[in-house]
Amino acid sequence: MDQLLQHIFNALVLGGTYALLGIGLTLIFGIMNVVNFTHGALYTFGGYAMYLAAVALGLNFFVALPVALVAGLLVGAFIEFTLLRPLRRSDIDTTMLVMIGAGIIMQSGTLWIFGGVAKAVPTPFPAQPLTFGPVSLSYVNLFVLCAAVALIAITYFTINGTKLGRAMRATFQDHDTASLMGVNVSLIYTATFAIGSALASAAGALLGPVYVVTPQMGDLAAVKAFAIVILGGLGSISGATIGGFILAFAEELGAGYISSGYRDAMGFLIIIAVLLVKPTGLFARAERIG
Amino acid sequence: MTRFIAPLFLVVFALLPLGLTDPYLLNALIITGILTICAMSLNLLLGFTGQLSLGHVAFFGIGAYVSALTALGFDVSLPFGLRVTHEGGAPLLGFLLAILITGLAGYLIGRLSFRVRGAYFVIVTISFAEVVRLVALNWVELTQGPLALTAIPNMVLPVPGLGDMALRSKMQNYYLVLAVAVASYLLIARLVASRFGRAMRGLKENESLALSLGINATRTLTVAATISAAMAGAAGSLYAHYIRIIDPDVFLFSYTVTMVIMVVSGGKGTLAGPLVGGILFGLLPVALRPVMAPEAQWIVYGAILIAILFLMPRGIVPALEGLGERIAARRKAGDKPTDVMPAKMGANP
Amino acid sequence: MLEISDLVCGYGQVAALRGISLSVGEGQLVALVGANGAGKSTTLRTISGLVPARAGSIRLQGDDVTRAGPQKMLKLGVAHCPEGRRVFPHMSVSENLAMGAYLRASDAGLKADYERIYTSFPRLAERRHQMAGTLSGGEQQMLAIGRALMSRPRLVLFDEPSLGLAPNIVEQMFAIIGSIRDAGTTVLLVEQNAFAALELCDYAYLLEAGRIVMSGKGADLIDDPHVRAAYLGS
Amino acid sequence: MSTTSSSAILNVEHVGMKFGGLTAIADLHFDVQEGEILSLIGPNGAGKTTAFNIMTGFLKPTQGRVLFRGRDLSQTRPNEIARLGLARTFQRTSVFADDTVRDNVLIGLHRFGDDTRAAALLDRLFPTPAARRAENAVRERADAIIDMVGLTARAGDKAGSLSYGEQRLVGFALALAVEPKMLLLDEPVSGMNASETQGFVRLIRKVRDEGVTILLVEHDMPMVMEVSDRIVCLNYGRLIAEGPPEAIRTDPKVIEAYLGKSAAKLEQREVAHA
Amino acid sequence: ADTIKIGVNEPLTGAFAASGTYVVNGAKIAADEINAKGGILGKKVELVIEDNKSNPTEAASVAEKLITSDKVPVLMGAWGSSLTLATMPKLEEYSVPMLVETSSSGKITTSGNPFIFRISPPSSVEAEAFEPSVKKLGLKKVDFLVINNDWGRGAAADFSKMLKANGVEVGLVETMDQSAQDMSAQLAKLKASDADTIMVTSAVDQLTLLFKQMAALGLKKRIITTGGSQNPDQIIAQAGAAADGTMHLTTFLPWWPEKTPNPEATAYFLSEWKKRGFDFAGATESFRGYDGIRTVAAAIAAGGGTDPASIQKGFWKVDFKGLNGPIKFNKSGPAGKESGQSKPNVYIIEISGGKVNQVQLGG
Ligand SMILES: Nc1ncnc2c1ncn2[C@@H]1O[C@H](COP(=O)(O)OP(=O)(O)OP(=O)(O)O)[C@@H](O)[C@H]1O
Ligand SMILES: Nc1ncnc2c1ncn2[C@@H]1O[C@H](COP(=O)(O)OP(=O)(O)OP(=O)(O)O)[C@@H](O)[C@H]1O
Ligand SMILES: [Mg+2]
Ligand SMILES: [Mg+2]
Repeated sequence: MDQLLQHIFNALVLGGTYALLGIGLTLIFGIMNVVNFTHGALYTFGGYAMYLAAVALGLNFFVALPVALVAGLLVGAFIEFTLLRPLRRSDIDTTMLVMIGAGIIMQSGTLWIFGGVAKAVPTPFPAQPLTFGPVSLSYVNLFVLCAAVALIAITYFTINGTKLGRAMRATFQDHDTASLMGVNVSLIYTATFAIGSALASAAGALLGPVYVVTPQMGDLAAVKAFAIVILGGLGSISGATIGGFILAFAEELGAGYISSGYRDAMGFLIIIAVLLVKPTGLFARAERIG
Repeated sequence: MTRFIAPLFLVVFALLPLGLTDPYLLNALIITGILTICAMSLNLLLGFTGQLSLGHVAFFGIGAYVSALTALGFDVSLPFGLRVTHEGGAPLLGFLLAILITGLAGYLIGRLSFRVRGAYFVIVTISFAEVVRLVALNWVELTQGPLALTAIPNMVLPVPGLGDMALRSKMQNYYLVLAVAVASYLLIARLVASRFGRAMRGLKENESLALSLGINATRTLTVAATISAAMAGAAGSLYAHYIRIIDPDVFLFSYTVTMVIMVVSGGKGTLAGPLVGGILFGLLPVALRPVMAPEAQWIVYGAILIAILFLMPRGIVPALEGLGERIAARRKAGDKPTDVMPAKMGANP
Repeated sequence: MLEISDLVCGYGQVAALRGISLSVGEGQLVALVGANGAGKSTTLRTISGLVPARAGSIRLQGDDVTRAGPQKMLKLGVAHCPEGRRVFPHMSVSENLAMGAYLRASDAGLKADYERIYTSFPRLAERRHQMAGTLSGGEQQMLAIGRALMSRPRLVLFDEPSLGLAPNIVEQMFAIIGSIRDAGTTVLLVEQNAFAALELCDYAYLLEAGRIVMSGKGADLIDDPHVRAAYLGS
Repeated sequence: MSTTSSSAILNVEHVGMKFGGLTAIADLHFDVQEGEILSLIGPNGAGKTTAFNIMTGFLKPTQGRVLFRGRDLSQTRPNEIARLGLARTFQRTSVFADDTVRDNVLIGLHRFGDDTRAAALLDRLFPTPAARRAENAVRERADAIIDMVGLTARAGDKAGSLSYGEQRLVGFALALAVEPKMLLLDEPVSGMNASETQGFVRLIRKVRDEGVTILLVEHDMPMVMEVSDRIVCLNYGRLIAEGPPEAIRTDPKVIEAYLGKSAAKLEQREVAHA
Repeated sequence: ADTIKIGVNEPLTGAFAASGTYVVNGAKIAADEINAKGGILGKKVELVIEDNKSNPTEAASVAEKLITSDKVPVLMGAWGSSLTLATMPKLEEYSVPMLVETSSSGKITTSGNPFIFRISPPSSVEAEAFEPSVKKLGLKKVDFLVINNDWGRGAAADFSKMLKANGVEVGLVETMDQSAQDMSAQLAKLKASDADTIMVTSAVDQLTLLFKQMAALGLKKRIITTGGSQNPDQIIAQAGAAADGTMHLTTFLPWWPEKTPNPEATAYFLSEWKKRGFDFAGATESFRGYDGIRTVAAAIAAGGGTDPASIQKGFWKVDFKGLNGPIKFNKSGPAGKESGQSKPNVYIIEISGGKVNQVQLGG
């Protein structure tokens, strides 16, 4: 019982971080339709940005976080501007491959600059965990969960409740028609990719201090982000959020009660199971034929 | 113009080892050839049916394990007190079994995942590959898990009149890989040219329209997935008997990425594309190795990839085709000037 | 209001317009008719900036807008209701209408405009929250028309607005076009329903294979034997 | 309303379709007789396209069933229905945009000369003379169909680059390639002008004369009135009238729900024609 | 040739880049030291360093390249066990010996490859060395948390066997993926278990994460890490107080050069390491590269020739003091095709108060 409670708490914290990873990607992959192989690299970038800001520049932790976020925003805008814009009319596999190339460059660049040794980012939170009876929860994790929830809420509101969000959705459904509505389509492309990148970077900046920062930290994160996005339904912020929590619970309980060797398989098994039962994903969009 | 790429490759690569003495290069060519077979098989799915499999390495890995285990033998206990023992057999049997079993796996995955399309198919394939990798890692009794399967014998081929011949030398393995590659190429070429190929094209471009024309989506896609998987399985078997040791790292995601790079950069949906992309990106790391630092090699690799796509967004082979067409059109225009030029695809608004 | 001279454009190596000139006066309703593939849609796309002009010029109230681009044109008051509906499939009916009002600086009168469209097309009011992609063909067409009007344009380009509409709705649609013209909005109308369009318009152009081959008052074109044979089916 | 009769090729039996809370079709019931041209009309959103989607297996009705030549289609998938000889066109233009017009039709002809001999598999895998002959036959057939719809001049162009009206013709050619016994046409002449429409009417008649039954959905009333043997009218997913064109044109329910003032014009035209 | 080439096959990019780079840096120190002293057999040594990209196929290709293109008569590599295993068929094919500096899989020395000479301890050697401490520490029941590869699984198997033989109960065996960052599920399970000690096998980055996450979960049990890839200083720097009280089995004591078996060599190595501006924390990994090259050099000298066969023979005659004890190869594996295995010293250290202390329990 105690163990179960602890698992549930762990899964909540983990789910928050997964959801944060997922929503950044759902913007780029789900809405923009770019198979973003730089997502993991941008997550890593966020971790190193945090490291540079907090350790090398010695900024306050809470100042360093937004710095990392803005850095991610700028890098995202840069990638869109230089790599995606010239290929806007190319098909999805071509842009995917360019993103693979960019991802390889970013990861090797990170390795070259920082070396392979993990970096730690200190946090201002007490090391002693909060304990509720048999359950422990560290302050950093709690903070990460809150920050993730806040970022998710802001993104959700931006996409679903603002003119900008509406223009984003419209642009990627039919960009010629969106331009006829007066939308500055180029700006929307850049903005969407930049925001998605900023979220990936924020996830890295938040989790870097919890874990350690390494050039490979993004690899697994990226694969999981894809799984989350698809589990939740493409382009849906709430879907990605729920998908993140489902994945976290599956992994946590699977590792706790079935086998830790198959921990990472749990999420994937859930996906296969879900698609068996509901072939269109958990939150399918209505489509019609004819 | 691009019609001649494949025969040209065949001639060049059939003769190449005669003038090539460096075993390292031969080794690189063998590995490249094996990956190129995988790329061709991936192209059958990605290029001709439009379904991206990001778990293709699963079939490669399964093929390698099936073949290795057939040759080495195993002894596993299953639930309910069952016990399966196998003594170890001929590598050729392993090769055939690898094709059979990966084909079956491809069929099952196809049945399961072609209920969904596009992005969902992508994630089902990634998931499948990850689950298979973890099984290979954790089912130690069968696969030895991370301890690896070692001492896998070389491929043995029965030669009429001579008895069995073990392919120990690189040269022998090279020609074996070349033969399998040629067979795969011809199979794909015929498939694509047949009405089955038309069905695949229809499905790729407009599925509901294709359905309304009587094209059986599930069957067409499943057949494509089965053949594609079996081909990757064959490549896996070749790999196992050549490298002679395998562990769960044969399921590394980076192999899938390499296959995708080969297919798309060469030109997906063209027969010669994976060959060109395969040779280029198979040998590029070999070429970069001596000239720069390891991290820089990767950066240059990525940059070359991006540069190719910027110059030729649809891949190298389609770009060559386009060039050929334009030259032909100009020549024709020179003969008799016409007002309207032949239609070229523009962006469809 | 709109002055086009010697406009040439095309797609890739295909020449779609081979030098057309036409003009639309302030407050006029001008019809553009022609066979399949004549270049009608291309003309509208070029005006709104979706397709770049290769030669020639487009002037709006005297200013050169040949290379203005869609956003600028909309800012100048030119709305384009495109061929083939082109609604945003994964957005609701009301969100689609909101996209039509994207560039409007103020929300003043926005509500009234929504209501006006909902009363013109009661079916849309019923389906306010339905995803536009699941609407029937005709419902989508109504939405596309309504959306184009949401920007309160001074010049509207309609590309086959009657496409897929039921006969009673077609009538209503022509009535709406007539009434916005009467309210002072300029209209350039492409229609396959040539008879209705020619009846309603102030002036008409006939486009064939990327060239203007005839122009005149609607009634004159209706009476022309070539037009009758080629476009009116009698 | 008619019950299942021996000469009916298609029976729609009490079909209903709900999307969530929305009833798109409610208890639809009618037959199509072999060899006739039947039109299905009704206001926008009445459920005509939905009915087509049900008949061709793209949607499973929430109630009722459809019989094609006596066979229940409820468990049949779209591609199987096409193979049974029931083909359709789509309301939205639907072509294989990246292929040439000829390749489009070749894809449509993917089953042309289908034969189940074991040798057919061999023909697929090896370039046997039989395979070459079959290939030539299929190409000839494609060119014949393209010629029939009048797109010969554009046979080598990418379908996606054709104008809207031309793409609709490609869609029609694709449906013909299936060699159907019955054709469902969803607004085939939308985007065509009156003269082009008349050409199309001639085409439909020709196809019908070759023995193909036609069920037509169209809002172009002059065309519908001219070409139909019989008309069925829907409103809000219900059948409100059924009969020959003259009866439908003057049916007050149809005028009220659908025709509006155009009914009067139709009458004039009729008079003018006479 | 006027130089003797030594092929170095290490992961310089990919998942193990950090470790591979440390080893290579250690190797360079050794090579420079040897050359400064005039080389071996009158010739300078030259390292031919290649990146195996942390990928077994590449490791095999690299071996092929080093042997056939660069014509090296001897190799060192390839860090990870699967990397090393992948190169082994090549060694047989070309009859070239290789010194294994890091890999721990038992299979490497037991599969009958006579070209393999290993200085790193397989986990059975570690377990054997740890045996005397079991009683003194008072272990009753032990759980395992190991990285899910041959290294971790091998450690769990060998230590379990040894512990059971000493009457200690073995509880859970949990695994973690080598790239996993979140181990909270496994830790929650271990927290709920009644074992008094957790034995952990993984690389330093994951250990750091584990200690932090253990602290966050309030998990307080005796922790003993095995595998010799801990870099205690990195752990102290990155995990801080969370690492307090943890014990580690290591094969090198850079903190007290004077206590090592070969104090001068250790001091020299550490000063060189510092002089070159490397992180002190890397010393526990890089010393294997240093010792590895020195062992190869000793084999060349002992064999008296620069061809693979003489060097292979030379390896059997090697007997010198490495940084962690005598290096001398014992036969291991099937008769007639034995590989060489040297048996290094194993020490226990404890982190307390942010410092490394040696635990003197015997052994
Ligand atoms: N995206 C495109 N790419 C290439 N060619 C195109 C494209 N769009 C249109 N065309 C060509 O331009 C010409 C004019 O097309 P346009 O769509 O303007 O005709 P239209 O008069 O609107 O015809 P319709 O009445 O059928 O809509 C046609 O020959 C058409 O094939
Ligand atoms: N997938 C769906 N989800 C929700 N509603 C749908 C869906 N498909 C159709 N509808 C609704 O069902 C009704 C019937 O649609 P249908 O497309 O059959 O109309 P139609 O008679 O073909 O109209 P039109 O003449 O405009 O083409 C419409 O109101 C439409 O909005
Ligand atoms: Mg048009
Ligand atoms: Mg319809």
